[in-house]
Amino acid sequence: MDLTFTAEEESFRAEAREWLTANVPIDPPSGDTREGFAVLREWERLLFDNRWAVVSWPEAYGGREATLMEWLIFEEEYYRAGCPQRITQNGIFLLAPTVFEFGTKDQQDRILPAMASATETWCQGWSEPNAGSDLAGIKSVAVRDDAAGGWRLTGQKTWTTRGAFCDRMFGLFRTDPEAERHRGMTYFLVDLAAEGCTVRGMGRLDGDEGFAEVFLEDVFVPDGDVLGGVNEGWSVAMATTGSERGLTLRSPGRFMATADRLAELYGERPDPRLRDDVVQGWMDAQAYRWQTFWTVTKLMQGGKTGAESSLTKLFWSELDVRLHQTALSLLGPDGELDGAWMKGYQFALAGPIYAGTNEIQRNVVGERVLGLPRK
Amino acid sequence: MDLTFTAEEESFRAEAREWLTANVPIDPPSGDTREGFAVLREWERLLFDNRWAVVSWPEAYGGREATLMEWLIFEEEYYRAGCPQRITQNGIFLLAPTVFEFGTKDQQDRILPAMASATETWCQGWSEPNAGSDLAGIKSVAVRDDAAGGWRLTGQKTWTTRGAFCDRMFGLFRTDPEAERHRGMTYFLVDLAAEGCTVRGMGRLDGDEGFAEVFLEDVFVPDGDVLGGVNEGWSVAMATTGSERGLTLRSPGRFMATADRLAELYGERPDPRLRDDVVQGWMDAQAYRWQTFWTVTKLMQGGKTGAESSLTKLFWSELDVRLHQTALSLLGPDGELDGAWMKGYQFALAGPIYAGTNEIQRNVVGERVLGLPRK
Amino acid sequence: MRFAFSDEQLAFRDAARDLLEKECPGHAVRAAWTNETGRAPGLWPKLGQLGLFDDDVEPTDVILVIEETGRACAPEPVVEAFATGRSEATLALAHTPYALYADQVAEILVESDGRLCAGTVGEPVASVDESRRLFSVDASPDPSELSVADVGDRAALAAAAQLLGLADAMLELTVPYASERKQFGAPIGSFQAVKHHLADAALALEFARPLVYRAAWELEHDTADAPVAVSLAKAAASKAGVITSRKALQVHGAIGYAHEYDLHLWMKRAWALAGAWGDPAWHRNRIATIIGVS
Amino acid sequence: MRFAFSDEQLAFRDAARDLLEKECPGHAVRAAWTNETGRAPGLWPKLGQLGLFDDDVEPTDVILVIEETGRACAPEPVVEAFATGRSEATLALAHTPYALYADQVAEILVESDGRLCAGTVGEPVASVDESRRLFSVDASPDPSELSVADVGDRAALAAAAQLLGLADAMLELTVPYASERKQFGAPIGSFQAVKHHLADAALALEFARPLVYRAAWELEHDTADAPVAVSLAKAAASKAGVITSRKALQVHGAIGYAHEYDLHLWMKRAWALAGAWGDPAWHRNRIATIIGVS
Repeated sequence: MDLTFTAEEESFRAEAREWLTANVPIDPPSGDTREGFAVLREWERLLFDNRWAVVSWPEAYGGREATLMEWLIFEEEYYRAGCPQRITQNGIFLLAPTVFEFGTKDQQDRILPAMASATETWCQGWSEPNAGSDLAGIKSVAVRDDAAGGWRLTGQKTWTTRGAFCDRMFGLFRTDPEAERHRGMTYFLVDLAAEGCTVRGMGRLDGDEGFAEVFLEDVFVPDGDVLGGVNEGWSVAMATTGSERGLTLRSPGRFMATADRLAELYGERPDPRLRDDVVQGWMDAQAYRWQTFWTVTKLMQGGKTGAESSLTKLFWSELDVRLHQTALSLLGPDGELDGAWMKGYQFALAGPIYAGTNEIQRNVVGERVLGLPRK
Repeated sequence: MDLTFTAEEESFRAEAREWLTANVPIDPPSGDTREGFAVLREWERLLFDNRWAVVSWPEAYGGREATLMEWLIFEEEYYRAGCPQRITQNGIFLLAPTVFEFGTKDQQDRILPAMASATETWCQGWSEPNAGSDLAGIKSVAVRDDAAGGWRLTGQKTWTTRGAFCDRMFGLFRTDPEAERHRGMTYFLVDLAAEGCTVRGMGRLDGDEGFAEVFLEDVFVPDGDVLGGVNEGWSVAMATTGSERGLTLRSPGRFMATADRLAELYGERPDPRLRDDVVQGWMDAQAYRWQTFWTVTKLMQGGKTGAESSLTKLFWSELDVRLHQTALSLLGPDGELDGAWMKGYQFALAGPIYAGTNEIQRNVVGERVLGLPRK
Repeated sequence: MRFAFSDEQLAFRDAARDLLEKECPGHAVRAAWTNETGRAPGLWPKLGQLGLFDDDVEPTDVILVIEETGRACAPEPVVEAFATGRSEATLALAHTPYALYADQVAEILVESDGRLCAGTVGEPVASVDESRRLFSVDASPDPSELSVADVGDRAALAAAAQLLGLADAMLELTVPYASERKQFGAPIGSFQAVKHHLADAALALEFARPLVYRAAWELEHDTADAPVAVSLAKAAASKAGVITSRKALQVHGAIGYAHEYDLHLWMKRAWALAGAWGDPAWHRNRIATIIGVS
Repeated sequence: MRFAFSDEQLAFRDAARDLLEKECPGHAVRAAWTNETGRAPGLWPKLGQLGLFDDDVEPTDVILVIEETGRACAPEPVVEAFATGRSEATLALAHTPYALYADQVAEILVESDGRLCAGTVGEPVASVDESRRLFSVDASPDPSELSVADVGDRAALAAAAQLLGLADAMLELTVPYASERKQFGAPIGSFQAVKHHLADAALALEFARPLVYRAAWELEHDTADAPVAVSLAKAAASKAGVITSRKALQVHGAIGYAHEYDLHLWMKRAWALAGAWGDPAWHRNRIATIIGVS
């Protein structure tokens, strides 16, 4: 056990801190509006040009081949500097791990650099009107078009975050009409500008147009944009949910920064009745940090993380709600004002819902971590 | 709406307060030990002799024909004065309502005065090794003995509170071997001294011998000790669970007294970090008080309470745990000592388990108060 | 002790519910988010005709009607009118410093140095509930005959009643949704975790409701218990409103997040009212002081 | 940053677990409730032979072994020995004023005016955990060379490690019970509410564990972060112990209440250790002071 950072890690942190502090955008907009998205696309481009967009990726695709530990350090510095949300998030954290694992060399070359530089932005097309928590309820279909060398996609995707601004969508479609539930689906990469594809932006409760419905009618997708094997979409996609629930989507740095801002707020508006909550928030962010270092060491030593990622998702999503609730309590009558903490609270409340509801996550912990009977 | 107490109610309260304050036992023992039980039997006798044992019962059976509101007032005064637990509780609160509703005149005359005066003490024989939350899993049987004019009971009851000290037990036994689940059971009144009946006392985690297992082998019960119709035991018993969950088992007075003692403890060992919890406990006890007045007014006006009683049980059982947890936190390093608050905490922790676990109660609220689908 | 409403009081509530269902449906609340006034045009005089502001109505007469305005999420200055006894006034207190609809009313009352004074409208401030048009206000030296303590208690009581209605409405929106929405081949409301979420909301509401009605009676009779009763009511109703918001949103999942779905209108009103007129910490603190836990 | 134990450290833990399974089964813990000493006869020297008190063992070497003594609910002065570095000593501090087994040990160390002094045994006091034979103690004027801060942090760390083991053992008792016990025709562990109860316990434990191991390392290297690290560890482990006790008891139902069933032995030890050596409020307060939230 050695809990000091290595010289490489320290110098990586110093370099990241210096660059991020010098370049952090002042008052960045929300990326969940059309205008904000465009501004943040520029920011992503700047990150990419300086090889900070995807630090853990191969150099060939714009990364620095950083270790997982260095990636965590980058995340700490990113949020510590007050940098904005990553509009490339669903690409680089959800799709990219699947492309690295299942993509052909040609797909990797086409997709990854364009994704990292935000030249092509990606949204996730999984949920459908009748398939939310239960993704096996997906009904959208893809029909073989041998003549054209590809597939014709028809159906509807919904709750597609930033779908109205993104260029492409990854999603699951049924390719075997006989198969049921988790079988017979294929993982497709769809051009949202393709003929037959209609995207309708939808307002979210925080006022941003952050959702979209995507209607597909006979949308052609060439064979080269099938990821992994035909009818193997479910197992291909599961690699991505692992990442989503695990440490890539929401690393500790984000919550450490929120906890620090909460402590600052307490300094400005102290209320002894809320001190315990403020301190407990800071303590929980630390707990998440050290649990992550513990997990990442295991991964770097060749171990695996499986259902334990459900514990991580439960922890950060519920911590985020508590941190924001405490801030709003500190704000008292100013809590209802449409400020940063209220915006953050509304976003935090989505945490226990997206990426697998916390009810499902607790089932997973009960069944797959503890071994309780399914039925 | 008139939230003042009537002159009758006020004078009832004054009389109760005067008598209870003058007669409250000093340092009463736990009734869940053999010696303590004997002492508290004397206390019950004293209550009965002064017509305070069962204030809401008819005068003929030792009561005062008090209204429900007066009964609540009595309970407030009883716990305010610091009077001990009622060892007659399972009789007067759980069995008696069933006897009033389903018993013959002869049964009422035989059972009720002896119960009220603690001449005959009653325990509840429902749970079995495989029937806890799921009472329909009861396996103990009663076989017809026409010649003797009664039934022969065989089986095992368990977790029988104070069973080792009580004289009699009420419980459900299967009388129709063909019927399943809730059908074919009959409500019996069993003499624990009868031949074939063996009672084994068991220690509880709080150190008292408060549990018993009751083994029955061919125990004869005459027809006169069948309560309600043969094979109708389930619906007869459900009247009792209604009472148990509802306001009779744990009225607000008990928790108001605990909240007051907690506030006193705070005065002795103040800790500003725990002030909110202390005050919230007092507030919740008040909430229970007023919710009870609200419900009781409805009942006195001829209304009914049904599944709402599950809300009541959830509220008081979880309030009791919080009150004791707060006290133990205030006590700090003295919390682990074997004192009154620690004893009370251990008892409070049973609240969410007995009389229908709180998981079952939340199901009932979801399904029968809110109307959510069962399956 | 007879803790129940009279038939007349219940009939008054029913009339208000009928009126509000007709005059203040969900789309009227939604329209108030973007229209000029933040209000439901025509509704305020109709509530007046119903008798909401009559001189002789007592708190126990109108408390259920105020609850109905919460159930309907009515975008109107109900709390302020009940607090001041004036249908064309708004109010700002130390713990609630922004005045609702201060750009539209005849009279602004502002707490200043512990006294209630006339005030003038300042700058708009944006609430998360966009129908709540709030303004900073400046106090003049002209004192009002109303006392801060009285209007504060009346405002807290009215907000508590609205919170009951808001919470009830959110439950009534969520239960049918959970009963119809299917996942994994079953209505999500049949899953135990969903049942327990909504049971927790029902629990908070069940034990807040009598406290609010009791506080109305205590205020009406100006009893010594009135301040504690109001604080019990507002703290419990605020908690019920916030818990129900949280559970309703969680059970709805993504659709609860859609701007075009009504839940968030109710939820944001509940958040706002839970914090205004003394949040739970404020009222808990007042109770602590009165009962002597300190 | 390499946050993992060495193979030697894991082997030391395995050896301790084997020893404790043999020498300290449930009935030995139960026997300690009623025997003369409150301890498991013969166990203490065997833990010594294992190397638990060797001069050259560092916190990260023994932290897993201490966790195992918690898992076994070993009725021995492990916390006191680790805190003082002396296998025949006991300890009382301002926040933990009663000394365990003070009737039996060679040396009693007592905090007095912020300094650690020799002490003498006073009256017995009864713990809810009847194997914990506690005594009031009186301080003499003889100062010890040990510092209150050092032994306090070491005691808190050891208690935290034991709490992890206790919580884990309670989960390991509860999961099989919930998987086998049937009600309503299904194992109770298949009901979502039961799964979620135990998931909450697992969650608390998962996030407490790394904090305890990290605190061992920080203490070992005497870093500036050590006090915060210890307080994070003790607060989180105390919470995990208490939550797991509560969930385990609730899932067991009545049988968890039976004195002859082992759960309560573990539960009461967890309650005691959660409150001793600084309860969560004490450690939260220390962190607040150090990080400057005040």
